Amino acid sequence: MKMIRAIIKPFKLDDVKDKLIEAGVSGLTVTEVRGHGRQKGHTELYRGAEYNVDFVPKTEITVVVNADQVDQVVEAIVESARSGKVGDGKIFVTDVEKVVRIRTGETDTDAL
Amino acid sequence: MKMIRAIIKPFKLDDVKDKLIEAGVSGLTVTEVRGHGRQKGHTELYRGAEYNVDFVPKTEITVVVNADQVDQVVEAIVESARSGKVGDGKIFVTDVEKVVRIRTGETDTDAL
Amino acid sequence: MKMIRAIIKPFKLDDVKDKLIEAGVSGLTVTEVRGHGRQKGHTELYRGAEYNVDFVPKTEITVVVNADQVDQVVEAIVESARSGKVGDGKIFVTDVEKVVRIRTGETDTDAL
Amino acid sequence: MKKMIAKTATLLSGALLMPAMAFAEEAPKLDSGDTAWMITATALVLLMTLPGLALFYGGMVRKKNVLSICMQTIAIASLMSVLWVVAGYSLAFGEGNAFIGGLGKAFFSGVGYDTLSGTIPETVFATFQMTFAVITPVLIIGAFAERMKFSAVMLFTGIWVLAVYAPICHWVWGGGLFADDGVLDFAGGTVVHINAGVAGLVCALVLGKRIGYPKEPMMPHNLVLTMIGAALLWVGWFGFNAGSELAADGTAGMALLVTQVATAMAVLAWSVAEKMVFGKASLLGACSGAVAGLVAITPASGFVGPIGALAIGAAAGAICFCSVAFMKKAFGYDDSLDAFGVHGVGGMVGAVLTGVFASSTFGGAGLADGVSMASQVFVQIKAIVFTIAYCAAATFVILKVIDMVVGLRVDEEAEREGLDITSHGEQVLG
Amino acid sequence: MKKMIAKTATLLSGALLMPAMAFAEEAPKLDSGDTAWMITATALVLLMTLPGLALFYGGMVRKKNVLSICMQTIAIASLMSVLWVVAGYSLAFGEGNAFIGGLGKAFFSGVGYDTLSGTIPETVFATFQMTFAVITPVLIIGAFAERMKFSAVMLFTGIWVLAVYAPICHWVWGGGLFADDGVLDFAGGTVVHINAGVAGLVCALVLGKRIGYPKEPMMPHNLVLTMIGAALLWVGWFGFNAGSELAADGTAGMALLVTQVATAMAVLAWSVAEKMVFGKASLLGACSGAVAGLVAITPASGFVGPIGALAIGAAAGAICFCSVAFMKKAFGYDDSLDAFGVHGVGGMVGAVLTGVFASSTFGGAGLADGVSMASQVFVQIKAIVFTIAYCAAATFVILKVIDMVVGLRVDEEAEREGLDITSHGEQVLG
Amino acid sequence: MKKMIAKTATLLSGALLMPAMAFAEEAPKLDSGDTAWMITATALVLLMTLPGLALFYGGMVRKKNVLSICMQTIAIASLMSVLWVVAGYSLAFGEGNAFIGGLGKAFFSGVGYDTLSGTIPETVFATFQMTFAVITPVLIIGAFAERMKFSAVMLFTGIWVLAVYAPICHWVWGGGLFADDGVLDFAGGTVVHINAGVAGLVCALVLGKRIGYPKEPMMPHNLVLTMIGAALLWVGWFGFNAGSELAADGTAGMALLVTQVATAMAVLAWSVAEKMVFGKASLLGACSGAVAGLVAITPASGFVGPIGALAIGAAAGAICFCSVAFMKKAFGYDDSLDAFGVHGVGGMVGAVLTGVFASSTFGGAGLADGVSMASQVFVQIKAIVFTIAYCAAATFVILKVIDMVVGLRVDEEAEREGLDITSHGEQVLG
Ligand SMILES: Nc1ncnc2c1ncn2[C@@H]1O[C@H](COP(=O)(O)OP(=O)(O)O)[C@@H](O)[C@H]1O
Ligand SMILES: Nc1ncnc2c1ncn2[C@@H]1O[C@H](COP(=O)(O)OP(=O)(O)O)[C@@H](O)[C@H]1O
Ligand SMILES: Nc1ncnc2c1ncn2[C@@H]1O[C@H](COP(=O)(O)OP(=O)(O)O)[C@@H](O)[C@H]1O
Repeated sequence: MKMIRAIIKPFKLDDVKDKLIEAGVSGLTVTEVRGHGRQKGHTELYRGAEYNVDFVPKTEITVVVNADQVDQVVEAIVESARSGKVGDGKIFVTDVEKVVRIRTGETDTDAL
Repeated sequence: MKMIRAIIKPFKLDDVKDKLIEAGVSGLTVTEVRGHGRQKGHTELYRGAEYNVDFVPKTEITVVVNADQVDQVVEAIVESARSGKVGDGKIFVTDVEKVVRIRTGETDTDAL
Repeated sequence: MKMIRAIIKPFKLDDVKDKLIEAGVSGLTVTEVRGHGRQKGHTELYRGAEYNVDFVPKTEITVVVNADQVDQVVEAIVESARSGKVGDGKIFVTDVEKVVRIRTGETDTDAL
Repeated sequence: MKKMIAKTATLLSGALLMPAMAFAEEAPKLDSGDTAWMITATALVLLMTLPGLALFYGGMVRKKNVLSICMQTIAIASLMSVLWVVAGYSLAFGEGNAFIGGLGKAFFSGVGYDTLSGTIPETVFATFQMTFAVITPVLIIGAFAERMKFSAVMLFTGIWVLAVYAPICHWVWGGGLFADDGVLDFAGGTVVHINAGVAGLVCALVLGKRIGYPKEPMMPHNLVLTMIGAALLWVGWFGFNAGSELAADGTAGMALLVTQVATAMAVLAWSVAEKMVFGKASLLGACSGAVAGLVAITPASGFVGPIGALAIGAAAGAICFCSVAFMKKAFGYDDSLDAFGVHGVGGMVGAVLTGVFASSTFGGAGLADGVSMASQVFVQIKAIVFTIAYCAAATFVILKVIDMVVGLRVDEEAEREGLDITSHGEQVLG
Repeated sequence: MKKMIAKTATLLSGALLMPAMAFAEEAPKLDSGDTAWMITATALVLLMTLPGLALFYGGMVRKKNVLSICMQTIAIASLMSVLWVVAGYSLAFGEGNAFIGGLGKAFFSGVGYDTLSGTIPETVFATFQMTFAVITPVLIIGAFAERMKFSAVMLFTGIWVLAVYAPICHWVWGGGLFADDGVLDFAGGTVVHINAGVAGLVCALVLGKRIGYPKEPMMPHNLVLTMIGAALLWVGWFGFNAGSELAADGTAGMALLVTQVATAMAVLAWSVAEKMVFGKASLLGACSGAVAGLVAITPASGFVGPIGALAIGAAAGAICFCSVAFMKKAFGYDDSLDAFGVHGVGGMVGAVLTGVFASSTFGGAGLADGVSMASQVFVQIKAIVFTIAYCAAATFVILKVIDMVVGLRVDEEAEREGLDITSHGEQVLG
Repeated sequence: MKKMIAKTATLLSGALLMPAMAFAEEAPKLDSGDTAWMITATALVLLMTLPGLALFYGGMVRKKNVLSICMQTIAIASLMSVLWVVAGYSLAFGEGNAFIGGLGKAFFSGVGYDTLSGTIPETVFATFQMTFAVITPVLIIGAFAERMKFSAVMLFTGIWVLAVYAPICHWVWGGGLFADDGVLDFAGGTVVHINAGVAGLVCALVLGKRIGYPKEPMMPHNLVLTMIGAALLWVGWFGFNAGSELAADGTAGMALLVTQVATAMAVLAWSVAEKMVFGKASLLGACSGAVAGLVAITPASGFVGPIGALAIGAAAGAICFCSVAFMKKAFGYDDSLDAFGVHGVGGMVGAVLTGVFASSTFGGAGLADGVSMASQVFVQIKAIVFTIAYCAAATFVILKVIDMVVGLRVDEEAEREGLDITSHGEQVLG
C-alpha cells in the first residue's frame, strides 16, 4: 500500500475530495498546514511594525491506497487541484508497510 | 525504526496516550485532523443555506519506535482507541530511515 | 527523494526556515502539532478542578529533498533548532517514491 | 416623534398628543431628566453600530474577512459623523425646501452650549440624529460584504449619506415631502431600515455574487460574535426607539416595552418557523429574528401597545425568515448577510403594520382624528414606495459612477485570500 | 425596595424612609429623572443576560457547546418576555392572594401610555421587572449545560417562570407571603439568586453528570468570553441594584456604591483564597468572585453602607470559592458551571448578612424600629428556607414530568459531538 | 468641571459660567435628572475598563498572554476600588494641603444615604471618581504587557494610585496645587492620560524589552477583541467626558457632541496617514485613532465647540500615528501596546490644544476674562510639565523598590510559554 500526501490550495479541497471518491478512494484525512515555496506570502503591518508572513495557508490531504491505484489517484488530484497558478502544491508518495482498521482489527488491503 | 500514524476519535486521545506510555513509548506527537470515510458527517444550516460537512474531527497520533516494538504498539492503540462504532480510525505503519534528537544530536535508536 | 519531518519548538520556526532556505531547500510545509515527551507540560486549574496538560505545543516542519541533500538539511535543522533544553525535538527521515508538482505535472526531482 | 419636536408639531392631532408635545408648546426649557435619557440614548445607539453591527455582521462572514467588516464599520461611522457636522445635519434638519434642507446649519453653526431643541440641548438632539446617520450606511455593508473595495465603500457611503439619507430623513422628520401626510414612522423604519435594505439590494445586484457563491461553503465563522452583536443591537435599540421620543416620559416607556415584546416574539416566530421547515432552531435564526423584530417595531414603537407588538413581532419573524430562506434563493442575488432580507423586508412589514396597530382598537395610541386604518395603511405604503423608488435610483447611479471611477470590486485573488490581509494588511490569528 | 413602591410601602418605618418613599406618599406624578434612570436600568439588566450571561457561561463550556448556551439564553429570554406579557407580570404583581397574583393584568391589560407606577410609567416598571424574570431562568442554564435537550430546556423554563418564579416574586415584592415579615431583599437575592441556584442544583441532580465527568478534561474553552460576560454582568448589575430603588435618588446612589465595593472586594477575596490554596490566582476565579460579590450584595444594596459592602464582598468571595472548589467535589454532583455554587450559596450569604449589616451600627440604613439584628437575621433565614423548600420541590416535579413527556437529556452520541451541531445545526469554526 | 463643583467654583469667571454652576451657587438640592445621568455615566466609565480596556489590550497581545491582560485588568480594577474606599477618595478630594488631601474621608466616612455633592448624591460623585481611579492604572498595563510578574503588577498599581494618582487628582480637581492657575482639564487629560502614559513609559524603560523584541513577530492575535474594546471605550467615554460635567445640561450635551466629532476625525486622520505612509488603512490603526481622539478631546470636552473638536481630532490622529509608527522605533523602547504613544502623547496634544480651542474665536466656551490664548497655553504646559516630572520620578522609585523586593519580570521560560499558563494556570483553547 502507498500513502499519498498532497499539499493543495484550501479552496480546492471540495473538488479534490469529490474526484477522489469518484476514483474509488474510500477514506481520506485532511490537515491544515502552512506552506513556503514559490508562492509568496504577504506583509502585515501593525502600528508601523512590518512583518513578512511568508507562509501561505495550505491543505494537506493524506490518502492510503493499494499500490495499483496510485497513478489513478495522483492523476485525480492533479486534475482537480490545478488552477495553473504558482502555489498549486505538490504530491508525495511513500510506502506503507501495514494498515490496521481499529474498529475490526482487519489489516492491510482489507483495512482500506 | 518505524513510524506509526493512527487516526483516532478525539475523545480517545487520553486513553491511547496512557496505553502507549504503558507500552514503553517515550514520546509521541499529536495533530488535529479531519477525516472522511464511512462515518458520516453532519449538515449545517444557515438561513436556509444547507451545507453538508462530510469531514469529522479526528486526532492523529504519530509515534516512532524500534521495529521490534511495532506490533505491541499497534496492539496498544487498537485496544485503547476502539469504541466499536464506525469511525474508530486507522493505523498506518511506514519505515523510518533515520532519527535524530535535536538537543543532543544522537541518532536512530538512541534518539527515541 | 527523502522526506524529512522535524518536530521543533514553535519559536524556532523562523530561524529554521531561514537556515533551510540557505541550505538550498526550495519549499517546506509546516503543521502545528502537540508533543509529549521528556519535556513536561503544565497544570491548569479551573475552580478547583485540576487538569494535567501533558502535551506541549510544537511545530512540525516537513521538507522533501533529494537523497543527497539529506545530511546537509538535517544538519541545518539541528543547528538552528537547538536551544539545548529538553524538548528541542526530533527529526525523522523517510523515503519518498514519487513527487509530483500539481501545477505542471513535473515529477520527482524536477518537482522539488 | 422626532419631527414633532423638530418642527413644533403641527401635523398630528388628538390621539397622538403625548406629554412631550405639551412641553413643546410651552416655552420649552431644559429638562435634566429628558437630557439624561437622551445622552444615554445617544450612547446606546452608537453601541448598536460600534461594536454591535460590526460583530453581528463580522461573525457571519468567513474568518478571512472579519476584520474588513470591522474596519468598514468604524471607518464609515467616523466618516458619517464628520459629514454630519459638515453638511448632513443641515441638509436633513435645516431650513430648506420639500426635498432637502439648506446649508444654514453646516458645520453646526448656531448650535451652541445653550441652544435647545425642545427640552434638551440641540447638541444632544444633533448627536442623537448623528448616530442614526451613522448606523444606516453601516447596515448596507451586509449586502456587499466580502467583495467590495475599501475605497469604493468609503466613497459610496460618503456620497450616499448626503444624497440619499439626508433627503429622506428631511422628508420624514425634517419638515419635507411627507410632513403633511401623517406618515407614522416613530423611530425610522422608513428612513433607516427600508432605505438601507433597498440600497443593500441594489449593491448586491450591481456588484454581483461572491466568487463561488452559492456552490462553495460560506459558513459564518463565529456565531458567538453574531450573538454579541445581536444582543447589543437589542439593548441599544432601546435608545433608538425610546430615544426617538426625545424625552423620558410615558411614550418612551411604551416604546421600551413594545420594543422588548416585539423582539422577543420575533425570535420565537423565526425559531418556530425554522424548526418546522428545517428541523432545527438555530442561534443564527434566533439572532436574525431578534433583528427582524427590532426593525419591524421601529416605526411602530411609540404608536402601538403590547398586543400590537406581539403581532408585529410574530409577523416580522415569520416573514423575514421566508424572505431569507426562500426569496433570496428564488431570485438568486447574493445579499451576503441579508441586509435587504432583514432590514428591507422587516422595515416594510413594520411600516405597514404600524398603520394597523396604531389604532386604539388594538391598544395603540390611536390614529389621528378622521383617519381610518385603511387610509393610514395607504399613507404608509405611499411613503414606502417613494422611499424605495428614490433610494434605488440614486443608489444605482452612485454605484455606477464609482464603478467607473475607482471600480467596485477587489480582484479575484484578493477576494480568495480575504480582504483582511489584502485590503488592510492584518488578520485574526489562532 | 420594589415592593414599597409597588404596594405603597407600609412595612418599613423610620430609618428606611428614603426620598423615593416621600414622593410615593404624595400623589405621585411622572419624574423625568427617575424615568430616565429606570429606562436605562432596564437596558442595563437586559445587557446582563444578553450578551452577559450568554458569554459568561458560553466561555466556560467546551467549544462544541458554546452556541447551544447562546441559543438557550436568547430563546429563554424571548420566551420569558412573552410569558411575562401573557401572564407572568400579572401573577407576580397583580391583585391576588398571599401565594400568587391574579390574572387581572394578563396581557398587560390596563398598562397604557400614561399609567404610572410611583414616579415612573408602569410600562417601565413592568419592563424592568420583565428583565428580572428573563435573567433568573437563564442563570439556571449553568447547572444543566452541555447535556439537556433544547425542547426540554424551553419547556422547563417556560413552566418554571410561571410556577416558581412568579409566586416567589409575589411573596417578596408583590404583596404576598413575606409582605408583613419585613424581609429585606432590596434587589432580589432570594427571588432571583437563591431561587435560580436551588433550581440549578435540582437540575444537576436530576439530570446526572455529563459523560466523562469528572475524569475527562472539561476545560473552559475561552475565558475571554467569560471575562466579557462577567464585566457586562458587573456593569449591568448597577441597573439591577440601583434600579431596584425605582428612582434616581440617594438610595440608588448608595446601591451603586456598595455594589461596586462589594464586587471588588469579592474579586480580591476569591483571588487571595485561590492563591493561598492552589498557588495561582486565575481569571476564572476573579470573574467568579465578581459574580459572587454581585450576588451577595444584591439583597443588601439599598440597606448597607460601604463597610457592610466590604464585609459582604469578602465573605461572598471566600465562601463561594470554598463551595465551588471543595463542596462540589465532596458531594460529587455536576453543577457544570456552578449555578448553585455561586448564585445559590452567594445568595444565601448575602441574604443573611443583609440582616447584619443593614444595622446602623455598621453604617447601614438601619433596621426597622424595634427589630434587633438577631430577629432580622431570623426573618432572613426564614425567607431563605421557604424559598428553598418551595423551589426545590416544584422544580423537581416539573423536571420529572418533562422527563416523562419529552425526555431531559440528549443521547450519548449527541453529547459527545456537541450540542451546537446536533441540536442547532451550526458550529464555531476556526 | 469636576473641581468647580467639588470646591464650589471660585476660579473661573465669565465665559465659563455654565448652568451647572448656577445650580451650584444656590443651596443645591438633589436633581433626579442629574443623578440619573451620573449613575449612568459611572456605569459607562466602568464599561471602559471592564471589559473595554481588557479587550482593547487583550486583542493586541499574543494569544498566550490574553488572559493575563484580562486578569490584570479585573484585579487592578478591584484593588483600586477597595483602595479608593480605604483612602484614595480622601487623599484626592478630602480636606488637606496643596499637595494631597487628608484622611478625613477615609473609609468614606461621612458619605451617607443623603449626603449631596452639588445636585447629586456624594455616593454617586465618589463612585464616578472611583471609576477614574480604576481606569488610570489599567491604562499603564499597555506598557508592561507580556512580561511583568502578577504580584509586581498588583503591588505597583496599588502603591501608584495612592502615591501618584491621588495627589495629581488633588492638584487638579481637589483644590490642590493647580487650583488657582486656571488649568483647563475638563475630564482628566492630565490626571488620567498624561499621567498613565508617562508612568507607562517609565515602566517600559525600567522593565526592558520583551524577549525577541523587535526581531520576533509579535502580532496582535485577535483584532476583533481590540475593535470591541475600542468601541466600548468610545461609547463609555461619553460617560467619562459628558459625565465630568456632573449634570445633565448644555455643557454635558456639548461634551457629548465634541467627543463624538473629535474621535471620528481622529479615526479618519490616523487612517489617512497610515494609507499615505504604509499603503493600507488598518483596523488597528482606526481603533488606535479612535482612542487617540478620545484621549485628546478629554481635557477639552466641556470647553470647545465642534470646530475645535475637528481640529483636535485631526491633530491627535496624525500626531499619535507618528509617535507610534516612528518615535517608538527611533528610541527603541518597548512600550508593548503604546500606552505612552497614545495616552501620553494624545493627552499632551489635547491639553495644549484645549488652551487654543477653548477660545470663543473657535466656537469654544471662551477663556476666562483677561486670559489670552497664549497665557492659557502656557498654563496648560506648566501643568503638563509638573505632572510629567512628579509622575516619572515617583513611578521610577516605586518600580525600583518593587524590583528589589519581589522582582519585576517573570523568568525567561515563563515569558516564552506565556503568562496565561505560567502566572494564572489557564489558557484559551481552540
Ligand atoms: N520540498 C518541499 N517539501 C515540502 N513541501 C513542499 C516542498 N516544496 C513545496 N512544498 C509545499 O508545496 C506548496 C506549493 O509550492 P510552491 O513552490 O509555492 O508552488 P508550486 O507547487 O506551484 O511549485 C508550498 O507552499 C509547500 O507547502
Ligand atoms: N484510505 C484512507 N487514507 C487515509 N485516511 C483514511 C483512509 N480511510 C480512512 N481514513 C481515516 O480514518 C477515519 C475513519 O475511517 P471510517 O471509514 O470513518 O471508519 P472506520 O475506521 O471505522 O472504518 C477517517 O475519518 C479518515 O480520517
Ligand atoms: N518517539 C517519538 N515519536 C514521535 N514523536 C516524538 C517521539 N519522541 C519525541 N517526539 C516528539 O518530540 C518532542 C520533543 O521530545 P522530548 O522528549 O520532549 O525532548 P527531546 O527532543 O529533547 O528529547 C515531543 O514533544 C514529541 O512531539
